[in-house]
Amino acid sequence: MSAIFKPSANFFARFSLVLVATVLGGGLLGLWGYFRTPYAQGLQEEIAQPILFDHRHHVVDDLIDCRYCHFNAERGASAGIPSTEMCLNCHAQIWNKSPKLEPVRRSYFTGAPIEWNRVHQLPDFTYFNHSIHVSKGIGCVSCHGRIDQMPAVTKVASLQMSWCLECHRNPAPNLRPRDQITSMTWQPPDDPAAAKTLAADLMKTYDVHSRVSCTTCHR
Amino acid sequence: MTPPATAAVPADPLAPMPLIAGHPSDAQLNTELLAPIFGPTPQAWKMMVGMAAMGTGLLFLGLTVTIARGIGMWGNNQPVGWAYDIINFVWWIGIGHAGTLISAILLLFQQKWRTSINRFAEAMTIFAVMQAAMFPLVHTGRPWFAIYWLFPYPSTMGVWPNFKSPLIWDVFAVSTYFTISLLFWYLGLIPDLATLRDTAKKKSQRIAYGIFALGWKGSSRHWQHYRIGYLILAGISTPLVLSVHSIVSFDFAVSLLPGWHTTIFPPYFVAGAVFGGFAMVLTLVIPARKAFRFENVITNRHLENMAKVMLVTSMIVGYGYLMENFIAWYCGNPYEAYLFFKTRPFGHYAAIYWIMLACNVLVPQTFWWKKARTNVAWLWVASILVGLGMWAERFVIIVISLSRDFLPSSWGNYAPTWVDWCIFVGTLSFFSLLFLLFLRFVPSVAVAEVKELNHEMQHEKAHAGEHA
Amino acid sequence: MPSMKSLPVIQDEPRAPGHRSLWQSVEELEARAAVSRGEFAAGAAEVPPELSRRSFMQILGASAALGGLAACQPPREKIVPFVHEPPEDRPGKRFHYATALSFDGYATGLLVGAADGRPVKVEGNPAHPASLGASSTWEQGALLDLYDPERARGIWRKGQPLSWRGFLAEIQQLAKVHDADGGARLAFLLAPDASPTQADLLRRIQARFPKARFHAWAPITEENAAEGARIAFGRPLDARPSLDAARAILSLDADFLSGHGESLRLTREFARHREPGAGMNRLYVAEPAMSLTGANADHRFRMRGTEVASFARAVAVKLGVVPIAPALSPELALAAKAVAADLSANRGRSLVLAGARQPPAVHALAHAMNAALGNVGVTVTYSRPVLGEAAPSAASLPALAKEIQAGKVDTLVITAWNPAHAAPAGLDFGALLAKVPNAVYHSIREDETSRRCSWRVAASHPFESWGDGRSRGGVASLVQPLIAPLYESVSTIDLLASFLGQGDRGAMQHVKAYWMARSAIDPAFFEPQWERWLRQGVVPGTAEASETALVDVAAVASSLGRLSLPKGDGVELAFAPSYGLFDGRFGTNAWLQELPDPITKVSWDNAAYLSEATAKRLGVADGQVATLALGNRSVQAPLKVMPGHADDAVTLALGYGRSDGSAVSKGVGVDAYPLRDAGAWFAPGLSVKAGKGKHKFAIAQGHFGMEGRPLALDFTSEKWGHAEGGGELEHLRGMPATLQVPVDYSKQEYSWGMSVDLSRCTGCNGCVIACQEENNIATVGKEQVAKGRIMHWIRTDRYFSGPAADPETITQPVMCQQCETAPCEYVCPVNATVHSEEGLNEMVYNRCVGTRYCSNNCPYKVRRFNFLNWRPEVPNVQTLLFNPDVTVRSRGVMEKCTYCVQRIEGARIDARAGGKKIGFVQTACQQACPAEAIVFGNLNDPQSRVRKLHDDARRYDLLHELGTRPRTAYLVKIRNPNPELA
Amino acid sequence: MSATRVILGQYPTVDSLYGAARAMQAAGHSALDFHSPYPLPGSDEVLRLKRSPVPFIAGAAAFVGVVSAVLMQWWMNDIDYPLNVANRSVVPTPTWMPVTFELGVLLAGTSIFFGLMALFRFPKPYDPLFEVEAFRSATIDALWLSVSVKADQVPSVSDELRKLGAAQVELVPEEA
Repeated sequence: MSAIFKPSANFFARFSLVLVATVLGGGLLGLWGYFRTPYAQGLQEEIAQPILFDHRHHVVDDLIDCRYCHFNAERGASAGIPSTEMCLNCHAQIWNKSPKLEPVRRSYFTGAPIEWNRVHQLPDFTYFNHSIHVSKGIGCVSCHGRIDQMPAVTKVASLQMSWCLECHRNPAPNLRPRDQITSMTWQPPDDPAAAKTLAADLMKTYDVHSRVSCTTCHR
Repeated sequence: MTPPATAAVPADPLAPMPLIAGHPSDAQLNTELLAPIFGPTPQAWKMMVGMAAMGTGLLFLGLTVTIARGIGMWGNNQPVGWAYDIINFVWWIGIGHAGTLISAILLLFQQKWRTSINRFAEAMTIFAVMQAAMFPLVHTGRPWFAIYWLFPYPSTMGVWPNFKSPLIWDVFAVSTYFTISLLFWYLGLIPDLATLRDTAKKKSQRIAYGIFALGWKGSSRHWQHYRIGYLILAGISTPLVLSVHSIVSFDFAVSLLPGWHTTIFPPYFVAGAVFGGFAMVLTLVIPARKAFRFENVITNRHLENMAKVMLVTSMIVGYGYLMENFIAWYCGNPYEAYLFFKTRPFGHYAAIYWIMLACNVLVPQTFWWKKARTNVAWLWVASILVGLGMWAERFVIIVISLSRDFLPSSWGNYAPTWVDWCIFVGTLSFFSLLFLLFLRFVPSVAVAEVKELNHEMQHEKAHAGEHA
Repeated sequence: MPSMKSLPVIQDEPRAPGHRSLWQSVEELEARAAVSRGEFAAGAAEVPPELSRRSFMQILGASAALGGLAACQPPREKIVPFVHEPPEDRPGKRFHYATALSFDGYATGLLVGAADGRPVKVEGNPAHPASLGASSTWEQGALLDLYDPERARGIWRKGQPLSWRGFLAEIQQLAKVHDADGGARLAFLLAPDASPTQADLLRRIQARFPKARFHAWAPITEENAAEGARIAFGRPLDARPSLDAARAILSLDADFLSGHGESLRLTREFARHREPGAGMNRLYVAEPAMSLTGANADHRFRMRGTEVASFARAVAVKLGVVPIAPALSPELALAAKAVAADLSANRGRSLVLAGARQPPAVHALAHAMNAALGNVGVTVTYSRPVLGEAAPSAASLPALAKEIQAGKVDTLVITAWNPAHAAPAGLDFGALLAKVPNAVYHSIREDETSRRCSWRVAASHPFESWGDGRSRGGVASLVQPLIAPLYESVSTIDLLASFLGQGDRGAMQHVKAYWMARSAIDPAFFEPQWERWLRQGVVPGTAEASETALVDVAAVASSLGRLSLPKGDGVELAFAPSYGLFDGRFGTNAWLQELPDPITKVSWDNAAYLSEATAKRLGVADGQVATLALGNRSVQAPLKVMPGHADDAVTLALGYGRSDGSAVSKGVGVDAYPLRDAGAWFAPGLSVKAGKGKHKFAIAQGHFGMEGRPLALDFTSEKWGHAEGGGELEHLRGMPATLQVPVDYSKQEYSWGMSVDLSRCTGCNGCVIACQEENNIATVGKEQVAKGRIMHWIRTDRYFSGPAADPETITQPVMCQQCETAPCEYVCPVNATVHSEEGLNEMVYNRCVGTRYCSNNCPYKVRRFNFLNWRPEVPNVQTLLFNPDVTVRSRGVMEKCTYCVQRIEGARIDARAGGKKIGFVQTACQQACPAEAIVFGNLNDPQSRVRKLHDDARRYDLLHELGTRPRTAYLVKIRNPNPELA
Repeated sequence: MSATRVILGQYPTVDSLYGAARAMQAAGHSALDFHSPYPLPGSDEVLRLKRSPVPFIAGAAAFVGVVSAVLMQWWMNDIDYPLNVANRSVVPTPTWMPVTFELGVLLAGTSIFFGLMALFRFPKPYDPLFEVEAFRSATIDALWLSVSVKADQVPSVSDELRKLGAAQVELVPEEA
């Protein structure tokens, strides 16, 4: 027997070749896919908060406008997280004995701030400003989703750069009248033509520009 | 009855030395050329490998420190943003070129003398490019992002590389060059690996070489495709070589810095590369052929031819220097003039400039004389000097130009740090390490090709005999 | 709890004054800052402390995937909201508060910008006469001091910590003891301060302790000026120059363009009249070492400091003020003649200024000359001294020392800066302090003095405390805190009040009470008044009225007679305040340590400056370490040849060579105090012996010549006159030939541009520190500066021309030129630097991989690379310093000037959110510049100032022939030499 | 129909090798091949081989490379995210050339290598020929002729090969 390899060697040789190819190709494809999965983007991830705050209740049942607590959304870079004081504006009167609100009262009297867990987190080198978006007619729901249906706030938009760019390149479809900014249910007219015209004159009336210069967001 | 042609009749001095001494049979050639692999491990080899390995340690020390602490561990500064990193890059990539040139271009020109040295040259190319390819990555401030953004994958940002930048061209050029050189080399190796597989006695060797031989059986149906494929690969490697160093030269030519902004760069860089590359081949081949007794395959004629090539390329390089200075004077641009007539010859780094001129222009002039071309010792010294000179040339181009640019207020000098030296010495050692391993485990001369050549020559001789 | 209401200048809607307990919010802010853990954090250390290990691991496993993950998934942050919303809190919004910073007694009005309740940027207060909206390196630098983690904290007695209450109790005890003998054994060593409230407190303390002694002391005083006035007018008066009307100015060693007090106003007035035309002024300077003012002179006469008097006298003789002419070198005599002629030609529009270093007689002579020239009332006015009693005197320290020696002092309260370090030669004040049973040292930092004092009281930073102050000329400003004390510390007012048993009343109450009493307004109506003053930053009607004063020429003459003239040709040592550290009080400030000297560009060092000729004569060389000896005292100092330095003289800057203070100040440079007699400025008979070893300077600009390149251009006024509209500049501006189709920016609403007027720029470096503060620019330390890795985005290039012995100087601020065809852009492989629609050359830090190709290809070399991580770990408190609107760059990233794009975008958002157009945007450098040399704005607005300047006849582009089409235009410098001296 | 077997004959010279091959072809055996340590001049004609497809493969790959390079650069820099880079023109064809060229070469080169592998059916570490101990000389110094014939013809052909001057003749064992 002179041959150094068995006939089966041929199969193994080719099989290993195929294996390498699939691993490489599949790996790249998998990576591409992975970053487009809700998991990688951290979507639909319920984030535990120190207090069981339920937006559904406050928005739907109590019909509190977003801007009552997030009062800074219209005039500042960040929408602002309400201070303990603000919670107690109401909860000094109602539910002021509720054990659920104990942490709030503790914070108020000890002066130790409540530490919430951030849900919508941009890299620190990305400068997002709420006021300009709100004033140009971008609704809360466009980025934050149906807060009014969330027991605990979860991220609904990837917040990846390509996602931001979609709208920055072509804002029109995402515009809405200013008085509908905080509406969770507003929809553009069903008739596409009407929607187009509405978008068009919102662009005009609010003087909306498409801004894709790097320094718009990175400084 | 005529007297036999005796030694009394002097041998024709102009008759070229043979490319293969004697009339060895294929079997003889086989044993001779594969001796380094099947013979016992030489002590010297072990020692050299040990030293090279230690030097390679320095390389990884240097890189680790750099990546952990930052580019600041080097001497680079404002205004000298590039220094040893890019010098070494250009120098190594240049050395690589001779390999492809010898194996590809000489093949196309049917230069038979190439056969005995092309394997060396190709190996040298690959190892040199491996050194070079390291720098475009590690010279960046944040290599981990460099990888990611040059190949913007998985591309969730929607931002792409800038194809106007010569650095991107570099990335494509160098990676292509490395891939093609590797394939070219391996393709050439396959028949020899098969030979090894069939010559080897030890089962382990037979298996090892058997795997890499991929099942080559010298079938003529294979040889048909193989030859044409090999030829085309050589064909495309030739413009590839030229393109790669042209693109490397664009890194500088495309900028507006005095001393970089020079139209003659592409041809002058390519010539310089070939020049330095051939020098490196000599530096490696001369000891190797001595150690492994390849004198009758790598004959003095090979060395002489290489010396001739070096002479020519050195003249081209010299012309490049001349033109640079002429244009600097002729265009009347004060910034150019200052650099070429003040900074380079008399400035802070004048010594390096003069070393460059001496090694790259003067030393090769000795090759006008056959004595110098055939004096192996001198060839070796000269080749090393040329290597030094080419390194100095890159220093002159990169560091000196950067250190004296437009605004005198921002002028500044550069001094290498220990990390710079570690990395430079490290690449030299790593290169030697790879090369030593190559000599021991891979046929360092293309056995099949030598046999073919041998066959042809004996064939010719036979015919010559008929006509006589 | 005392109300700590600070009131912002700019208020969008009237808001009921609320109470804010800043202590709380500070912690919250620290928490906020501390949570940023991005790979770049805005307003926080960009890299967590465990950098090396962390990033190293990351690198080892570096791959596309990891890189991607790291880039898009930072660890989850916390959000820490307020418990009680402060009244004017608007997350991310910038509020400006008017306050003032007193410096050796004189206040400069400031607007300090606070983001999220922490001061992050200092600007000048346009309403304040000493600032006019500008600010100097020192005011800017004060912010870094505020957040200095090495600040003193708490109150200590003999190494035991004391609570504030405990301290008050102790002081009560002490006070009672001293009551017994009317304070005979009580003494105060005070820093000069014109604060009315403080003066009031001192009066009351004096009332309680009639026998107590009050010494005002500082290393650098202006006694000579005061004494000079006394000679000339018979009573002390402050002279207040005004350059607006001055056409011919003679400075007798007066560096009026730098230093504290009014340099900002004077710089502005001076610069405003440096444009070609009838109104252009002409400046003559006589001085030993080249000063900032000398560098801007049209004619500079170099002479030893003691020779200035003779020169002044020669001029005075020509003006017929005094008789006997002194012996002078022929060229100086000629100069004096020409100067005198020019001065008298500009009667009533000229000005003679004497420097603080000159003896009283010279000041007196200056007064006399001004009087003779009819300048009084036009270019100079006189008023009652603002400091008065609080004026520092060099003699006070030796006097106090005697008392201590005699054991006459049991309690010594020190608010003066570091007497143990800055005490005159031969007086070991530190040792004496150890003798005083109760030496109470009130300082913002532990230093040489605090080590020797039995009591150490940490001082609050001016931005943390209530108070008031007065500018030169007397305009009063209120000092309001922007943030609660970061460390347990005490304000001067609280400290002094404690000697009246009122230490717990709160500084604000003292200040308010004083002003209520002074304003004599019905308390009911005082509050709105008070708030207006707080918002405006100045208290109206507090300026000192100018007085008429007649010069006693005879007295002046006789004082000149008594003046001892320099004998022999020995080498003379001159002391000078350092441009970075003044008398040393800024030694712990890394910004000011790294700031290159405006003339020699030496950073992190002082040196013995001398002229080339002198160096030759003494057989010493530049960079050599030499022994400078005066009699038996000596110091080792590195020598530096300074172009334009007077011969036979050596100048050594004060303020360096600290043995203590902080890691920043220790061992930097040479301490000059051991050579200096009390208040002395010039010392004859210096011996210079070359020692061993060469000193390695960290010099930011090594090469001083322009090599004949058209970089920083200047014309003489008459040459400019002939240049009809700058025809000679045509080839240096306009659209260069190009193959590219130029991008059309004219359609854009805005296209940003800048102009730099070299005629106005004095090279004071104010812009450099302002930029550093605005843009979170790191300091790198001496070694790195020496390596050529200084990070300043804007630098002031300084070139010499003409003879090295006596060169002409020109300074040129260079920042990113925002080229339209930027060479840096097309070479970047990752598109990290590209153009915006409005023509800005953008730098995207988070995109940058650091190939440094852009920097190599930048002809202006304005890009800066983070070669290392300049901030391995930032103490939490220092993260409060960061400007939250600017990304903090990490290691391996290129950075550069962006025309303060964060300000542009901020203004855009504010404007467009309200449907308005972008109004007035200032870059940080422009805002700080006292000379108004830098102008920024919209080139597409034909009305904008920058547009007009771009079309100015003096406009040219730097390196125009490269075709980079910079957005920054330069205006050529015009010199105004005296034809007679040409 | 019985299985085919492969017979190997080793010949001292190229001429004798070719002679044998021609004879075999004359005898109607077309499934011939040579095995030699180096390419034999003229073997293609003797074996009547078709033109090799390798050049075509390379050309096609090069074309694909060039086209994809141009599309990639054009789409990335001018369609998907057009940026004003130093005021350079929007479609900067000259700056495309380097990458375009390199990508063309890269694809051509790799396709040649992998094309050859495909043509050779490599990797194929096992081949029945390797069972023949003497055949090892095929990559060292010997010239072999391989003929595949019907099993029943084996003896006759073997004799034939010897007659044609084979130094030795080997029968390749059947694939196990």
